[in-house]
Amino acid sequence: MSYEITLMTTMAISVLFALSLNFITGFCGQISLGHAAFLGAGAYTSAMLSKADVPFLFTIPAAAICAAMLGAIIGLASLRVRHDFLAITTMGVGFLFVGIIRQQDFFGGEIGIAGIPSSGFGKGGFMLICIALALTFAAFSLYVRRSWMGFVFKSIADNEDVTRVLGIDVSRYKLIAFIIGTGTAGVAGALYAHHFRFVGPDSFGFVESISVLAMVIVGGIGSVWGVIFAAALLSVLPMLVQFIDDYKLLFYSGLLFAMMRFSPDGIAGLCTRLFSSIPRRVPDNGGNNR
Amino acid sequence: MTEILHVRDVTVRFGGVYAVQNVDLRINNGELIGFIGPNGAGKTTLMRVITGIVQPQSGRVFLQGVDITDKATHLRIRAGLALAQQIVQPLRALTLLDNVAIACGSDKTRHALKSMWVTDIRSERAQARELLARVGLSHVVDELPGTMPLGYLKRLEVARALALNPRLLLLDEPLAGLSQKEAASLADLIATLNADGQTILLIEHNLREVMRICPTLYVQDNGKSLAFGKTDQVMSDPNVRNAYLGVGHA
Amino acid sequence: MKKAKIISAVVMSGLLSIATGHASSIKIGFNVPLTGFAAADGKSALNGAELAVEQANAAGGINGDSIVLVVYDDQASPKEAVPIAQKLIEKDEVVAAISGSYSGSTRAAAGIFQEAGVPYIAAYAVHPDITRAGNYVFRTSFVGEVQGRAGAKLMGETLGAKKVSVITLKNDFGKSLAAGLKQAASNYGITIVSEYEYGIKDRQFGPIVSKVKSDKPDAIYATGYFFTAGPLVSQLRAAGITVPIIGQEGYDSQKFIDIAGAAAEGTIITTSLNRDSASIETKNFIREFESKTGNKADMVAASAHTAVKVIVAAMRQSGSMDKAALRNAISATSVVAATGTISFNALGEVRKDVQVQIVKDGNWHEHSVISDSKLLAPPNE
Amino acid sequence: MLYLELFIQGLVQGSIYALIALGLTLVYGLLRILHVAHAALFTLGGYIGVIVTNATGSFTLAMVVAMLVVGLAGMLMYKLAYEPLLSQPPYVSLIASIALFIASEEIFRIAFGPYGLSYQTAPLQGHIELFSGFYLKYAEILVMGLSTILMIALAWLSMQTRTGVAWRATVTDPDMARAFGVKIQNVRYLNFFIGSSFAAAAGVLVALLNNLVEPTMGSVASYKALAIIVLGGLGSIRGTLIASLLLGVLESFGTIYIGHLLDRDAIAFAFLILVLMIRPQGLMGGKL
Repeated sequence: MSYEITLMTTMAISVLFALSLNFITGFCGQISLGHAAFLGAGAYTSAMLSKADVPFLFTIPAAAICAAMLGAIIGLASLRVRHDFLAITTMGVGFLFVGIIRQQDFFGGEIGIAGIPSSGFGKGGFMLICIALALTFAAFSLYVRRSWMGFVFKSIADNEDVTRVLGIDVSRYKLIAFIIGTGTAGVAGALYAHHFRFVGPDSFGFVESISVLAMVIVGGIGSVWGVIFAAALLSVLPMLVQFIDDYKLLFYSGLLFAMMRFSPDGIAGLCTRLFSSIPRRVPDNGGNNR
Repeated sequence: MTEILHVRDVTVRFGGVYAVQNVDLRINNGELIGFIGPNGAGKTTLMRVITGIVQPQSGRVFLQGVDITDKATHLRIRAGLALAQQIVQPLRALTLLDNVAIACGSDKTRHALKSMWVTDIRSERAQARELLARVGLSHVVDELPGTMPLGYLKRLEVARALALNPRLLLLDEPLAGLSQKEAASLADLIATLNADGQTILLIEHNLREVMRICPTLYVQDNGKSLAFGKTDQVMSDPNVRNAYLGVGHA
Repeated sequence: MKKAKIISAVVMSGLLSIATGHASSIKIGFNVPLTGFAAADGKSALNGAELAVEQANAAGGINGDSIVLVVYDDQASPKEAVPIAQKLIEKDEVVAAISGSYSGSTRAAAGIFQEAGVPYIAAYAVHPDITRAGNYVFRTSFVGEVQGRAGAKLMGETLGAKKVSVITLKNDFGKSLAAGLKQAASNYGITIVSEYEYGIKDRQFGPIVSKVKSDKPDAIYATGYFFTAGPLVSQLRAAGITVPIIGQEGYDSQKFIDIAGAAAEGTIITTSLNRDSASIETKNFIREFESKTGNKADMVAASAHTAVKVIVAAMRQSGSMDKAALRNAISATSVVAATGTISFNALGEVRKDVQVQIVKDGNWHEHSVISDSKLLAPPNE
Repeated sequence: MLYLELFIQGLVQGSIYALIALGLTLVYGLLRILHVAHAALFTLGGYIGVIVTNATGSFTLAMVVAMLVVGLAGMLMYKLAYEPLLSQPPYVSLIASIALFIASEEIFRIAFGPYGLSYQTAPLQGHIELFSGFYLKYAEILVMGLSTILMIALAWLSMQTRTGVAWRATVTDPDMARAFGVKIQNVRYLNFFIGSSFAAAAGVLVALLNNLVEPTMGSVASYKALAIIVLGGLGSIRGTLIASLLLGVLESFGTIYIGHLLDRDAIAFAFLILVLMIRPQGLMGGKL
């Protein structure tokens, strides 16, 4: 069972993390290529507090606040740039985060922080906490989607300038999306730290940021259910396809490419087309039947 | 007659070139003013100064007596401006109805955090339905903009601007790109809106329609005010004729 | 899923064909980077481990039972290593496991093996925290600091260098080596005149080379792996720098010499494998490895081979597959392997000599051996 | 003296950046795609360079073959991967491009092995002493020389030939160009061919500097080149060249003097973010 618990926990954390990016990128349309930095901010906060004997549950809000504060700063800066400039700026933030963490002995430098105390809830208990938090945020996401805030997000994602001309304070909304999204990534980070019991700079780099963006886009940008499914699947896919060994990453990237090529609106779009009455060529999504 | 908009001595330079130079413009409540001028006259620039996309080097803009020169675009909108843009920009992921409904909900979107706690959209949709009916789009409210012809989208722009309940409606070339028939019918709509009490500043190239519906004209050329007054008087002004015919105008 | 596991699991000894959870096979887990940036080392380590398993099975296995290596690719990433460790323990029910991977993933996995009470040996990961996970975790190679101290002795005493420039690879490997060097430098009359850092992806060192040249050191202590050290050494030499360059086990690959070409000549490293060893064990390993793979033997292969050998010896010793007994047997082990005579201290760190190798005529050769039990004492807690 | 050396080293690195980033800018200028997989073409160039040199002994031939083959590969990539995605939102092609890049790293690893390849006898490894104590490797001279030549050739092509005029017209205003009878499709192919072959040249040169090509050699190029074209102002060729050289020199000095605070990547991105905060449209941004 233990192995399944580990997988489920990994899935739940990935789902939470992916949903946090979905809030920014999917809902509000702000592409981020550096989201792992906020996962890292949360993870480091939680790890360091835990090592200072702060109980695990208290480190979660602390991680959220720390990541959200960083997110607010980055969000303010990001208001100045748009579209592809924003994408590359956020990518830069990711590199900067890792670059700074790497050089500071305070954060454990290159070596990272090991020996993070366990959550104290046992493996099963910890898994339940992760799942509960992921589901809570999923429910929150679904709710926000229906609220006026979600309505405005949709409008901003669609066309920022038009939204502004409709009398809406676009910057404020974007900032809120950033703060909620990065704060949630911080929570995911706290869980990450207590799951792997080890954090290091390489865990929060560009590759991680790209993976989470891939989860959001493969799921179907903005679609909560799609993102949940994709994050759960992609986070454990490397485990599930161990048997193809040498071709694992090739398979993974090939799947990603095929998804973009044949169903750019992700799994969510694929499902919509599958279940809509219009018959249409349905691309194969790699046959991930388990 | 209360003054709605006052553009006072506004100058905009891009690099060394004057786009708008010492321009004055006043609009009173209930007016429909046609804003014309040849290409490069600085019409769009002035419009952008009013909406706050371009900051003037000198001069002020007042809306209902309040200086809005330093305010952000969205605050000007909330102060009573609305804009229908030259290039139609519908929100493509939203139905026509929701395109208008989001503008109707400006009370609900004023405070970002509070907007999270509100989900009810029925009254805004009802209002949006009325507005779309008013511009003649009641039969396509649930369609996505992507499938609509240009004429419909132009009307959508107008409906969306109206949804903001503006004191002053800015229309930037709403007739451009439309067939003669479509243009005439949209022009009729604009005239009707004005007759219902809506103050409108209409930038337009289509002189025929402008002259038909606008009692007052404002003409700009090379960034300078050229004429302002009753339509027939302005059109008989030799300076204006020169500017349009392009003869001997320096 | 089940089927997948079976296919994945089997890397088999010589003539024996697929064995799946059969009673007469003994499973040893092996996490190793086969894809991603560390794939080159991973492949070599896997070859070394496979060779050791083949040899052990050819010699009768464990009381007639054959040994199976259960291999998973961890991409040298802690994120992959955690579920892999769980899988090895829970699904594959391995008796013991080996890390053929880098420090990050080894460290993440070590805690899990410790909690499950499964003996775990890090073949060549250098991070000091690995063995601190607990008494079930061992290491058959040097902690970074120990090797760094050996480098200090090599430069100060053997080469007589006074002024040393340090070029540090910015990861746990390079950092811990540099830390060890700095601890011991003053004992050997060495002044560190400058230190520069570079990232694992860097291959162009122009600025560092120019600056080192202007520092005029007596020797250069440059940490790195063969794929960074190859370009670095060739660029240092191309800039006209002629002083000795001291590397470590990360250089230890024929590939280093291929990359640096003529510039590699004279490069000296501290490592675990002595190519000119008189030890039969080491000679055999080098010969059989080369005939099996067609590649030249290197440190990671020798270390993985050694780790397997230690576990096999302990299994034979304890005679049972009881994990606690196996742990005790490993802890008390004293076995001659390709990287020397292996025995562990209380923390599970290896005690052995440091081999110093030099590039001569396009091959690694013996330079000297550092055996200073005080200097090389691994951490005890 | 040291400063001069650091400066020259910066220029060498900057020239490499320029060759890589140029293709990216061309693609971005025309198609608004962040072409991450461009770095895979750079790697492919490196592999072809080493393989052909080792097989034939001619480095020049290797360079030519690499540029041609990779140029064609770039066109193929456009045809198969990007063209079908042009109507999609930009992030779709971005993710597709990243996927292509990862896949190609894996293909290189599987095809050529994880260890990478080296020249059997690496050409141009000697060095000359320009003046006392100042060495320059032949390979480094070649890097700067060839980049300059290629840039000049490109400038000539775009300014002095009919093709070039059509090309520039298309980048400025595709609809207008189409109206004047320019075959947009051909311009796109040309774009990918030139951009990719420049990346191949960079790959061959980097292989020469390091005497090593490895599956992951494109990983730095994949994101650093993006930073450069954004720094230059997205789509501005002049901006890209300036940004490349600037970043090369900045990294060169940064590695030595602020390396203990920030690593090389972080230096580059800190600079990028700083510039974007002051000029959100990049150094030469705004228009093409």
